[in-house]
Amino acid sequence: MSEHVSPVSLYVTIFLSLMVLTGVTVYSAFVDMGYLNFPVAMLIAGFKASLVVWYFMHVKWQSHLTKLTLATGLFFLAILLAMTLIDYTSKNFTPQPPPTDPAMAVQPH
Amino acid sequence: MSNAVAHADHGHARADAPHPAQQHHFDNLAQQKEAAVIGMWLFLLTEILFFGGLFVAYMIYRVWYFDAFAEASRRLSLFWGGLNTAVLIGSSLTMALAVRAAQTNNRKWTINWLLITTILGCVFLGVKVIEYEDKFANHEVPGYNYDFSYHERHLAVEGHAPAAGEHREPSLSPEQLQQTTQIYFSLYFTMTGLHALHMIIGVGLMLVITWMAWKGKFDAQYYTPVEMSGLYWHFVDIVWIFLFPLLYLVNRHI
Amino acid sequence: MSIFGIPIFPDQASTFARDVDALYFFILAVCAFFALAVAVPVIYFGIRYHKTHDRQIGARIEGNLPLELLWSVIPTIIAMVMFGWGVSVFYHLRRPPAEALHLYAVGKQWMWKFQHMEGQREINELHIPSGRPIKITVTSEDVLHSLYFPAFRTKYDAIPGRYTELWFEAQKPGSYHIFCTEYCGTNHSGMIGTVTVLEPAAYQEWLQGGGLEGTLAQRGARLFNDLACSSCHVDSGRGRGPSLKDIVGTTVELRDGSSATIDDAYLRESILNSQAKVVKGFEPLMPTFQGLISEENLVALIEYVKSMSPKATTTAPAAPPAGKK
Amino acid sequence: MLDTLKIPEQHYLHDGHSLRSWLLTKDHKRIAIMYLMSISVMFFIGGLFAVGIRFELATPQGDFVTADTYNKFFTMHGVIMVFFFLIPSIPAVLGNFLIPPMIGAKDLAFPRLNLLSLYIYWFGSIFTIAAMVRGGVDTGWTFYTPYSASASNTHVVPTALGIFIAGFSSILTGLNFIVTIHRMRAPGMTWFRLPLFVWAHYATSLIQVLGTPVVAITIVMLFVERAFGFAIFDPQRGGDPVLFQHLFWFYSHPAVYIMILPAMGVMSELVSTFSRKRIFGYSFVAFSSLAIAVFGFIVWAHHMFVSGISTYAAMVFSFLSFSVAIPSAVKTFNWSATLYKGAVSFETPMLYAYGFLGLFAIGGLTGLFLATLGVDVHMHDTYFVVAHFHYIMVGGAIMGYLGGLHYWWPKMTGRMYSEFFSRVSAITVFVGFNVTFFPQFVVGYLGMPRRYHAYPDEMQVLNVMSSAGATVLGLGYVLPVIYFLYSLKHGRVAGPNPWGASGLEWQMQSPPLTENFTEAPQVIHEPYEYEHIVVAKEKHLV
Repeated sequence: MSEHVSPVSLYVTIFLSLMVLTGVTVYSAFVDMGYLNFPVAMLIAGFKASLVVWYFMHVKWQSHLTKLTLATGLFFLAILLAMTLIDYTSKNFTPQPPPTDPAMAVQPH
Repeated sequence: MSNAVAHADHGHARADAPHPAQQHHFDNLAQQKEAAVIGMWLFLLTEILFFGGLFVAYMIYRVWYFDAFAEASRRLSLFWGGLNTAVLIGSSLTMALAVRAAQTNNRKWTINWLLITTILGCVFLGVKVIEYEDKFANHEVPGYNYDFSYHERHLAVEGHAPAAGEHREPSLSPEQLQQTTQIYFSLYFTMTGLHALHMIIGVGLMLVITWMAWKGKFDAQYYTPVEMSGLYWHFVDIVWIFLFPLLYLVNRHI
Repeated sequence: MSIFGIPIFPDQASTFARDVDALYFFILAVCAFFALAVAVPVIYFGIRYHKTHDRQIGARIEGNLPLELLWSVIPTIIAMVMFGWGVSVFYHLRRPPAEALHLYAVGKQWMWKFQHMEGQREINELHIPSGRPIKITVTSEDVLHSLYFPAFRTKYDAIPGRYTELWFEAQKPGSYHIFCTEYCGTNHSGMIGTVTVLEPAAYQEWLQGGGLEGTLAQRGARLFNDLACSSCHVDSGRGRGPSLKDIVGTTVELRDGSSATIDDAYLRESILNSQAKVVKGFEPLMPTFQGLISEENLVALIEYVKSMSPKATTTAPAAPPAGKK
Repeated sequence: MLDTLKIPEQHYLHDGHSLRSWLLTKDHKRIAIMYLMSISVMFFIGGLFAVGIRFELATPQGDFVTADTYNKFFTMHGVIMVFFFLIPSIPAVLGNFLIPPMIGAKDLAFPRLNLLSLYIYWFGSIFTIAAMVRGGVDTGWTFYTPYSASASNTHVVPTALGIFIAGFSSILTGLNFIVTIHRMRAPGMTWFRLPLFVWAHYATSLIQVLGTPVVAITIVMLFVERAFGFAIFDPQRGGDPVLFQHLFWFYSHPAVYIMILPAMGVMSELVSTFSRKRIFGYSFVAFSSLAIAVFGFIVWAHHMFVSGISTYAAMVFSFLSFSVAIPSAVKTFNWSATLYKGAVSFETPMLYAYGFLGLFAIGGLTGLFLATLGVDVHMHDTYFVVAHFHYIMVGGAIMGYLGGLHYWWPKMTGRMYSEFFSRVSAITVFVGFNVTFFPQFVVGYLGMPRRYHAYPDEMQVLNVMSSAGATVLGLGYVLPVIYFLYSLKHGRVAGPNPWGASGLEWQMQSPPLTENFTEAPQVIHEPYEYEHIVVAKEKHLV
């Protein structure tokens, strides 16, 4: 059970680290790292999220089943994203402006 | 008629009278609490996949229309976005402290922290209203009168000289921007709108829990509702932690 | 093939119809075997081990690991055979041969508009020569449709805003069904037609009869002048727009430094929104024709530009995947 | 000794007769009974549309109803049958009633949430029925954009919101089952002493919890696009209709396993009880339920082989689709092997089990055609697909549901139905079903597309056969309503264990007490041990 009561100091440190990380995210958006920008932003956001989950939501001291539930959710989200990307990355297709409305078409005389 | 089941003798005597909040079909309060935690996490699992569907649509269109996304993302004010992130992380802290106060049977501070969390939630919603109002003013809401270039024309008319270095050659022509940035704003409004809706539900939940705390329903043994609404609140905060970089910081460095 | 006059098997009118049917019969045989492998023992056990008196209990059998592995591994192997054969037939279906006769099919709510290179335009009717591979580029103007030739065993969805290609080689002259198999509204079941496969000679004769508007490229040429493209795109290359002579299939340098191969997709994009990929050394002056030109006219213009580079084969090589951002 | 059996005085149906005691009940058994009633209503509404479709297709030209009405018929038939009958049927009725007693618990983990799930189901049904009455929707149950988002002028948004609401009822049921099975098992009830019915529902609940939110967000995106004019899937403004199909089928294929897995759970119980023998390969059958649940999530694009996905993606999904066929095959072989050296008796539930085994085998095998790329290009969206999924859903899920209903009816009501009429109805359903759907395989390979209300003349004979079979099937479904209601008053008293079955739920009296067991049961034996059970039922036919 999560009868575990964590000290206030732990919560405050987690809060401060989250604020610092937000600053880092914003700063890193202004540094041009080419295609690295997106993974870095996601890593920082993921780390912040895991801080909140681990300490604020007490998952650190809860049963394995709770940890398993969270892991399952993330796993199936990863399946949805990865397998949709399988199609979109291998599709040799860049978006085209769609065909026009024939009503406004120029008719050859 | 005995088969797979031999009727159990009364093992442990019922020494402690069951806590008033313990429901009849649970053996003890610990089992009930454990069930509630797993049930809540399963619900959060559905929320992860609920927002996940939107994130997948966002990822696909971001790969397809990266320039349009970068251009449109620059229209969002970084100040309000950053402030909102800070407000929400703060509310997460106060929520955690509220749960801690409930655990240590400190009714006064439970109520105080819960009220502060509610206020921070309302501040967040207020900032969202400000941002939405700005989008509506600039015709950036997708639909019939969506007009991406209205913002520039509007600035030029009022004679605002664009900030030095601010003006640079957008990589797409005005027609193309008009054509493809609607997707960005459709996703922006759907994602932040859904998040705001969850925030409103969260504020409502906070008020109910504060009222229950005020009625003294919680003590060191039974504070499950506070913890469950805490889990929900932290989840809504995590969604914003992902939304902020995805929507506001697409490509700020050019 | 039909029993008592009821057709129970579609006729094989295209070259790969036989391959598809061979695969179909293989899977049918495997399924019949497994259906019997389940049905016969189940019925036999039912009769043989019928309960005789009320207190009778079945034997104490927990399970049998080798048997379980047996009926997990064997179906997996058979499944892989089906998968491999299916993939080979699918690749054959989805890669049109280079020398195919090119057609356009535009799906519009409840009609199929076919567009021949020689200029004929047919609605819900299609005349094609037998014995030659035919490639149809399919697109739609409003909702999803799906061009389906049951006799040729092939089908592809028509998606607005995208080209999909389906091909077949008709063998037996005759007329066969055309269906729309992606639900598209009220008259979805009316969006049907007949494809008539003609002997090559009869097809040529049919062509002569129809072509009053001249070939698609000729119509494109007239459009080229009507829309004043010729004022900028001068063959000498000294006009405000780049020369369009012999450009199909070549790779050109663009203003922003990247390069692009000139193919159907590039031509189409440069017509509809011209500032997208402007060639190096030219100003982005060209007006966009988005909303000003219909699908058929767009296709006619592309054909005309392609006819100006006779060296390039009738179909430009498949465009390489566009550079990822 | 039998005639001394009489209905016990105290049981859950006598625990308060006021409407309030039913509408505000927290007892999982009463909620199950209310689900049974609502589901049967929805089943017959959906069935009416099926009759409309089959009458229309009896003639090549669509002259029974107009094209629009026919489009609304098959859409409402699909929507109501899938979302309001098949998905809730076995979990909400048999699962709700039986999972707590089967694992030795007094009730589900969250009884109030269970009642909320019922109310949400009612609210969603009323929403959809209102939309149907006001004009229905004609987009097909798949709601493909851009037709559903911009071209259809029917009630797309209300029906979509009705499904959105009903999705939450499904999530809550799944959530309740997972927590109950994890945390409320009786002492001694380890995972491998759980009946296979509970394993199947555990796997189903996993899919319900993991899949339903994705269709919920897809409906929200369709809603914002259609109601507010956003541009998420609109090709005119750069959106991609194929993305809608990806997100829709990510849920809708696992939803097919939500429908069939509980029926497989019922099958394991029926085959074991009526051959008086342990299930052959218990752990293989249990783990194949989980395998189906997990593999079900990685195969969805076999619905989209011809809708413009890349050749590479088509190959990957075709390969993975075969991985899902293997666990179903393993289950079918294990059921057949269970009959070996058993003591097989052919009461009505066993007739349904035999029907399930035959029809599900055909349904599963025809799925192999559609997973194979080369053949699917020809068969996609033809009547071959319609026949395939009806063999799985009607031949599998509904036969399983009816088999389960006939098997646990004595436990739910304490009375037996007429054995003769129930066998007649089982055989009528089996025969009617085959005459309806087998010709559709043939007309499907001929190339008759789905959702056509007018078709070429040469396909008429096969369609008339199918329409004829449909009337026989319809009759077969009406019979159970009659003899079930008749049995409530005049049925023979069943006693606690009429079939001599081995589950924990057969230790309770029937109909059971509100708190199921007088004392907490202690489980010390394997799940399907018949060596200890004294058969109290005397064999005679009414």
